[in-house]
Amino acid sequence: MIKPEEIKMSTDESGKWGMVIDQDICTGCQACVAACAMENNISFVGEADSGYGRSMHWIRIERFWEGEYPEVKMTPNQPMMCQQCGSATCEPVCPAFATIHSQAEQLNLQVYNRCIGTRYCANNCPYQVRSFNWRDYERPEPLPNQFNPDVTVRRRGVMEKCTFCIQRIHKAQDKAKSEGREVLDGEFTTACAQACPASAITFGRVDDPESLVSQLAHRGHGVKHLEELGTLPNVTYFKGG
Amino acid sequence: MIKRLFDWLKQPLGLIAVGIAFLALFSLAAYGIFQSQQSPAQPIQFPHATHAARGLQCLYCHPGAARGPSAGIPAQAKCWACHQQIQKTLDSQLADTQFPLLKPLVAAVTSNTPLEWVPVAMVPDFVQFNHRAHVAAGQNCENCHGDMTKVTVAENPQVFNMGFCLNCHKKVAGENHELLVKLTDCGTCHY
Amino acid sequence: MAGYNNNAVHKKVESAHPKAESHHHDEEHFREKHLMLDPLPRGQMNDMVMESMTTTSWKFWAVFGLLSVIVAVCLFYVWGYMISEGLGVTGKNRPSYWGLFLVNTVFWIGISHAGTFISAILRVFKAEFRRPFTRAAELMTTFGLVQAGFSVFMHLGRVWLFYWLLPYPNQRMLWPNLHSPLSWDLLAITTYLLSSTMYLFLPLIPDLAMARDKSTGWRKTFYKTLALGFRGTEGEWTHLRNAMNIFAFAIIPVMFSVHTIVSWDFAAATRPGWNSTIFGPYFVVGALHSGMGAVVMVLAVVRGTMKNMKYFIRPEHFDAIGKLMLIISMAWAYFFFNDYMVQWYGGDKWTKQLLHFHEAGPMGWMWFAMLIANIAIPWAVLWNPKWRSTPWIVFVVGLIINFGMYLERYIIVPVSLSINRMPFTWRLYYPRVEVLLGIGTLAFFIWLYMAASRLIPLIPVWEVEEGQMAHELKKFGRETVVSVSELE
Amino acid sequence: MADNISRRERSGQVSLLAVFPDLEPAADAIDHLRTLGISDDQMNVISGIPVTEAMLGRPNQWTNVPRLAGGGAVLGFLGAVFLMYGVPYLYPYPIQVSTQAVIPGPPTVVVLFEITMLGMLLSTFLGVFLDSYFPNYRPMEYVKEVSDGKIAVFFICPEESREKFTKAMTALGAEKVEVAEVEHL
Amino acid sequence: MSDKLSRRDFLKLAGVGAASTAVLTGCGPASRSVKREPYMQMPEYTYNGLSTYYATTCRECAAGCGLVVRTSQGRAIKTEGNANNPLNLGKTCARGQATLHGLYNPDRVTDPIKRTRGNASGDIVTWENATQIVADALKNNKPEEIAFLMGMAPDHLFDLVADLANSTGINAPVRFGALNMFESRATLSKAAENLFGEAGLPFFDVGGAQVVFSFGANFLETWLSPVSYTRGFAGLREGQTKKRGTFVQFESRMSSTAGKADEWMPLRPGTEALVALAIGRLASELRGGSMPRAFADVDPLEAASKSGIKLETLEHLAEMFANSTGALAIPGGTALGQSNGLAVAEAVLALNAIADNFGKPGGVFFSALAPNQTEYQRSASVKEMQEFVQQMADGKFKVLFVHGLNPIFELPASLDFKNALKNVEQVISFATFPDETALESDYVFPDHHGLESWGYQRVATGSAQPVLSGAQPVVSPFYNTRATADVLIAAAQLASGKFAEALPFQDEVEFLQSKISPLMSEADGFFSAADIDTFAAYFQQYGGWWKLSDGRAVPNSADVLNRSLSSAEAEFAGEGEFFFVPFVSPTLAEAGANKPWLQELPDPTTTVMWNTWVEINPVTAEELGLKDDDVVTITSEAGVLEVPVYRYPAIRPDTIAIPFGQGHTAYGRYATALDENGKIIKRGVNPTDLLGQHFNEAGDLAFAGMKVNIKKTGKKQLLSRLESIMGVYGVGLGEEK
Repeated sequence: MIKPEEIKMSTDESGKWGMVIDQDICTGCQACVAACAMENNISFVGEADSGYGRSMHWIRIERFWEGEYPEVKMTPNQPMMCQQCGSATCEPVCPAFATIHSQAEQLNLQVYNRCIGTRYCANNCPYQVRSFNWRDYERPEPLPNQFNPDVTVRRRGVMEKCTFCIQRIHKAQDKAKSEGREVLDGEFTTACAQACPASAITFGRVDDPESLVSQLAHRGHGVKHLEELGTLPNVTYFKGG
Repeated sequence: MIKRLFDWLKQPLGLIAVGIAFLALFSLAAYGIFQSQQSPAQPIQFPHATHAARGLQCLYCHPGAARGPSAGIPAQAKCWACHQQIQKTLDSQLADTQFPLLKPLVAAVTSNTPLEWVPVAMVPDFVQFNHRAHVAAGQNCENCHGDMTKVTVAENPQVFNMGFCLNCHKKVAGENHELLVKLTDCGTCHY
Repeated sequence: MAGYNNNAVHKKVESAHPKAESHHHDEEHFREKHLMLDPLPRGQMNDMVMESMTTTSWKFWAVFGLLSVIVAVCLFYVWGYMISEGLGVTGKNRPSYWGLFLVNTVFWIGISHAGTFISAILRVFKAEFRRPFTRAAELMTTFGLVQAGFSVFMHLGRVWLFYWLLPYPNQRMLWPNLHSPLSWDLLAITTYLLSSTMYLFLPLIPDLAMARDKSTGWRKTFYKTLALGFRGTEGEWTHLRNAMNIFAFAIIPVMFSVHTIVSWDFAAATRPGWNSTIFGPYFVVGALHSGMGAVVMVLAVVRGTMKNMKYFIRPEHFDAIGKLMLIISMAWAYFFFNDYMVQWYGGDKWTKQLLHFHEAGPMGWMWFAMLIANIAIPWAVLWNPKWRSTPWIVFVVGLIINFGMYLERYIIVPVSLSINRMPFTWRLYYPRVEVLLGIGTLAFFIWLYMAASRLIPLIPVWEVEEGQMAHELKKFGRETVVSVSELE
Repeated sequence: MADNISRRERSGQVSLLAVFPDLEPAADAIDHLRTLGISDDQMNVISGIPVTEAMLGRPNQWTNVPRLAGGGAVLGFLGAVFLMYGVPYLYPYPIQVSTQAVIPGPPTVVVLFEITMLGMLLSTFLGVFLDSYFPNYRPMEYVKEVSDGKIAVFFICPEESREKFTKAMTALGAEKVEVAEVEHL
Repeated sequence: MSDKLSRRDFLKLAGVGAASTAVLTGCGPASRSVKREPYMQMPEYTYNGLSTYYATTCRECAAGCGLVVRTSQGRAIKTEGNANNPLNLGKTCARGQATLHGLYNPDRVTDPIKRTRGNASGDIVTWENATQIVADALKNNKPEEIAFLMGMAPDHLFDLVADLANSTGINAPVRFGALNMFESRATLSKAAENLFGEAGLPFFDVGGAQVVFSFGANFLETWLSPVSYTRGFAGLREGQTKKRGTFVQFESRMSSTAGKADEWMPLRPGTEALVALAIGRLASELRGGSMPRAFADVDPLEAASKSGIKLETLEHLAEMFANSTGALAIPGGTALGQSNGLAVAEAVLALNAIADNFGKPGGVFFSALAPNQTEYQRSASVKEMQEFVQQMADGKFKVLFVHGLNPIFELPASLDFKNALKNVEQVISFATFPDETALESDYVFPDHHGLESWGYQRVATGSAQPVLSGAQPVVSPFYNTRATADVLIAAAQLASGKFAEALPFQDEVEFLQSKISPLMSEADGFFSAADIDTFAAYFQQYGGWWKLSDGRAVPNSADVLNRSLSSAEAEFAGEGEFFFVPFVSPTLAEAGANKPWLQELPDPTTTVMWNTWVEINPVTAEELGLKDDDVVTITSEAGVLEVPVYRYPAIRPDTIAIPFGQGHTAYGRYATALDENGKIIKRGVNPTDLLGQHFNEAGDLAFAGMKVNIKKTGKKQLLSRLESIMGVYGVGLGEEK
């Protein structure tokens, strides 16, 4: 039994899993978006709903414009996904404990089967990276054959978001455990990072100073978005240049 | 009119009538729920006890349990590997009279169509259960699935709900704080 | 004790009679104006109230039938459709995850505040004009809260699992998250709904007993059951009075807490425009603003359509509520400006963007309409005693205030949700089936009220009689003034 | 209490109901009854408005409602304490949201307040029921005129002096004096 | 292999069984409605619930990226890049990820079909009949009356048909692909031939360069080998020398490639050659020495005035180029698809001579030829396709086989392939999906999906090493489809005689082994084996065969600068006011429109999903009175299109652009749309409808050489954007830009 006073707060730690995204080499090619959708059984919503802001992408690539023609510039592509905040604003507001902080993985969990769809978490996410199942989006046979059996298929009325491919984390841990060792850095990675042709996304243990992701993150002038809100995000961005 | 009906209902006879109607409704509902909980018949009333009695290990037919998430149903080829050497399977006369259970197997193998089994032990979609981890942690099959040497068609000895899982996880973790955190984390089973 | 003096009563009864001889001008003036100075025998008042309940025109049934259809279609059918299809049939999107349902929730909770304000706060402060319409207002509280409950359940993506929000031991070993403002909301709304229903019922018991004594047939059974065997013994009255006093005091903080907690749903969030410490009182005052507007509308309708109500509900009451409305409107303006000022001065770029969006964005008309409806029109009309004593004028002002307050909630919820810290996601919200469901809740509210007006004495006769007992005219030199005795 | 006089079924005694049109005669009648030897606990007043004890010169009525309310508040508070301070200890797993303490400060205040108030108001309501024996559909002594503003004084007197009391009451302005009939309420 | 992997539906419902979850989740499993079928025969090394991984080759485009496909219970779950494959090193693009939505597409052709042309439905025929029909078609027609039209992938089938054609005298198979059309491969190889004396596909080592000047080459999107070039781009940015490389893009519309550039040069369309030569001249001046002949005739001032790039800017660019130790210039994309495309290619390639980067890291090479290739083979240019279509129209062909290509959609409408098809007696399509061409065929004998197929693909460019990517079925065929190679082999046997001799194989696998067996004796391979069975097994296991050494050739640069190069501007066809730039949608490309998740991917530049738009500069839009989502009519000499407006801030005001990829009238439910009455209509438009038949000197289509007119229609069509039009453009915030 765990006593409440024994629970470690995530502020005490640096987080566990983290990402570094190099916006300078992100070409905005959407490979990560497609890979994420395929890995995580994300619904496509069709033209009308996607145009109305209901697309279910767990990762989206943002770009803005600076200046006016002919001095116009596209800002560096910015892939936004759940930042797996150490102090997530989405968590305390869920009345059902459907989104909570995982002690074991230091991730921001979304427990689909516990979700009753108040959508408070999504309102309260400063990064706006949560997507809601507004309908039971149709996936006609035989498309469901492609479903990843390791990821729950969500139905209407449930919130979802990037999980840092927690199914891959578990799989790697299970494999490492069956071989009696620790998970190695780079042994597995998230679907987005694996697909990225430019290798702009790096994933790994941020609490391990030897890991690639830690070393990249400490390269300097990296930015954590909206850090000023005290959310302790675990994704570091490099705008480059 | 309504008042008369009401008055009548207040009499003992009326009360009895109300009671009977209520009981009837209740039993109907109970019957409906009961019906919905009955599994449809398996294609073969598979005698687990018979097989176990011959010394077959669980993992012989369900080897997936030791390696991955799913224990699996054995391929028909596996059944046939043994059964094709057993006289009573092949002898249609015997099968007709004494061993009718074997007939569907023979029919399926000869026509090369799969048998459609009805899963007995299942967790919902949103639970990511991994047999391997449980077997590796020293759990025996019967801890969850009951003693197969005593049953023919497999039955669930208990409801696989979250409480069932958690009770065991709590027990296994004991005072090991780190293990308890891992075993009771929502993200361990739900993602 | 002139009020209950045998002769005095008879004298006044005669004077109410057309055959009465000429009387002092002052007195007649006061009598016409003040219900409390115009007593009728208790039996007559009872009969008038019973008659108002039982006299039903075909128009009533036509409206009632129409509302039944609207409730069946707009509320229950559409809701069922929405549950089976998912919330996609609404107009919500990213980032407007919350839409009209929460606007409706806040709106209905706001409406419900007026009842408690009138029956509890005015009771505590012994504002005598409250007497004839405490029940009419208190009914609004209960029925408004019912609609608020409906609205908040509609809002849920998987409403069939709402019971997970209740604290009960279960095999999952999971309890609701009491860190969440939504959990507090559930607690507060439940507390408020239960207590306001009980507070509605307690003063109703003597009137139910009266109705029991005055009716036959199914009504007799109905009132008999509800009156619980009340006779009016000294003990019963004492328990009742004690309980009502406790309620009157205790329900006030509950009422404040409810809307404050509702405001925390917004204020506790990490969003520009929402994260404001003034939201609690601002919401409470806003609730009273719309609530008083709604009370006055209900009273105008009750007075205009129900038999004998012109005796009980008089221009003096509209005048009194009108004054309250004016004060509350000023208070609302104060809080609004306070919130606006601080947000504006704060300098956070997202907040500034949001404020600009409120005023100049595609929904800018709402912002201005809100200010006009909530401040300009009430101030322009209600300062005039003659106007605010005219039921139809106050009705219109009440309607406008409710429109304005609805816009205020609309601006706070979906319009503010359109702007966040991720400009890439900004999007407008266009309600779809929510509109029908909103109409459904409104229809259901009116439906419940109409049904109640046929079943429950809308006027607390014993309270009116008690008030009439306490009032008398007193002469100071040449001037005649109203004087009230403290009976309790 | 006087409410229950009839239930005691005192032999040789009769319960009478005197209906008065107004407060003053009723108060006079109560004073007079006392002089005639009827004690306060053998009397009761039934009225259509809350007539205070002082108005009729009656002793104060005992009520448990405030005490029950207090008890309910305590129960509610304890329930809230359990939810906020007890439940976290029941979890087999560490449920953490954001960096908020498992037993959070300010939210605890909110929950304590709400549930305390709920407990208090519920028990106040129930208190009325308990104290007044609600709901009570058994036959009780009652006259319907009470609803129309009359005040009924109800008392028990010896069978033999019934005449005397009736006269006395009529003299004091009673519109009618009769044996308290048991009515279906 | 494919036959052994039987029961695809071990779980009737998907393992996660979405549909069967009880509504009251939390109430436990709905097991009563689930049935499970075990494998008849469990494949070796397979366990229930454990994934099996197969290496194969992506068939979404012709680049030949290696894939590793995760399968579970006989179903393909996820594609990942094959980390061993030197081309993509474990990476994929979005289309490679979404290939599973092709495999499990609900609109695949499920059975061999005979149909009346144009009729959506058809009669199912047996494969025996189908094979007989193919055999009869081969046998009963004269060799010169038989034509094969093939797509860019797979190469093994092309080789098989080429072998068949070679030894039986039927027409050599013609290969085409819309991507190649937009890449102007013929121009590139012709320019190489002119400059270096050798035809071939140049390879640009972006990753090794310091300064990259790209003239229209959209190499981060679909150009040649996007995954490999994206890796190169990452190398440029991160820099082997730890110095961030600079990238300048010259094109009139900012593509998503140009969006990554440090400087975008919106030059006037048609002046690319002029600008390239001017930069060459200015750079040569900076370098000193004698002025090379190639740049001698160009006047930078004229270049500046004509292109709209300031002279100072040109000087600054020239300085940047001349002073860099690793400068690289790439011609491509729209720059080549103009009437002077060949001149542009030559001028830009010549720039590299200043940097003297030929054959050096960060420079220009000839792409390594694939292991079983002896010379560069390019696909047909549109000019050649025009001739082919003409032959069809003239009735020269009695039978036409189409595989891997949807010419009705991919060829410009002005070529009128659809009408020419009417003069071919018998059209046999091997399409996997019911595309427009399959709809106009007499027979559709569906090939397997790429993931159900055997084969190989030669890597034409993108890898330093010679690579032959191998394909194998990762799942057993889902429908009653058959490998086209098997059909052709069986038909050849049936046709007997020279046909049977030409294809003396049991099946496709035997043919493949015959093709890869020569590699066994090659040195320097990633693996080798003594016998063909082992070699073929490794070939399957690793997903192909590649050499370990650099196979790129060094172009002969001796003569590059000593020739006169044309600086003529391009000529534009049509009377229109605006330059018209069609570009390939980076997410859909030519065949992605039927994959729902590709449709739902936002375009990298506009974030539009599920539709086509026209990009118009906001200033121009204002002049024309156009707002976002206004539908406009765009008219060229060749056709008319109606398309909604996207006010795009990064396009020249005299230029408009439309993406290619949508506008299907068939090709499944996701590629098309439904109107209010439930009738199938086009989803988006196809910009090739506007293209006239104008070519550059190399025979490539001058697709960017049209001028068009725009007219407002008054209609509106809301474009689905991922971006917020308020947040990104400030529209609707109360401060209109």
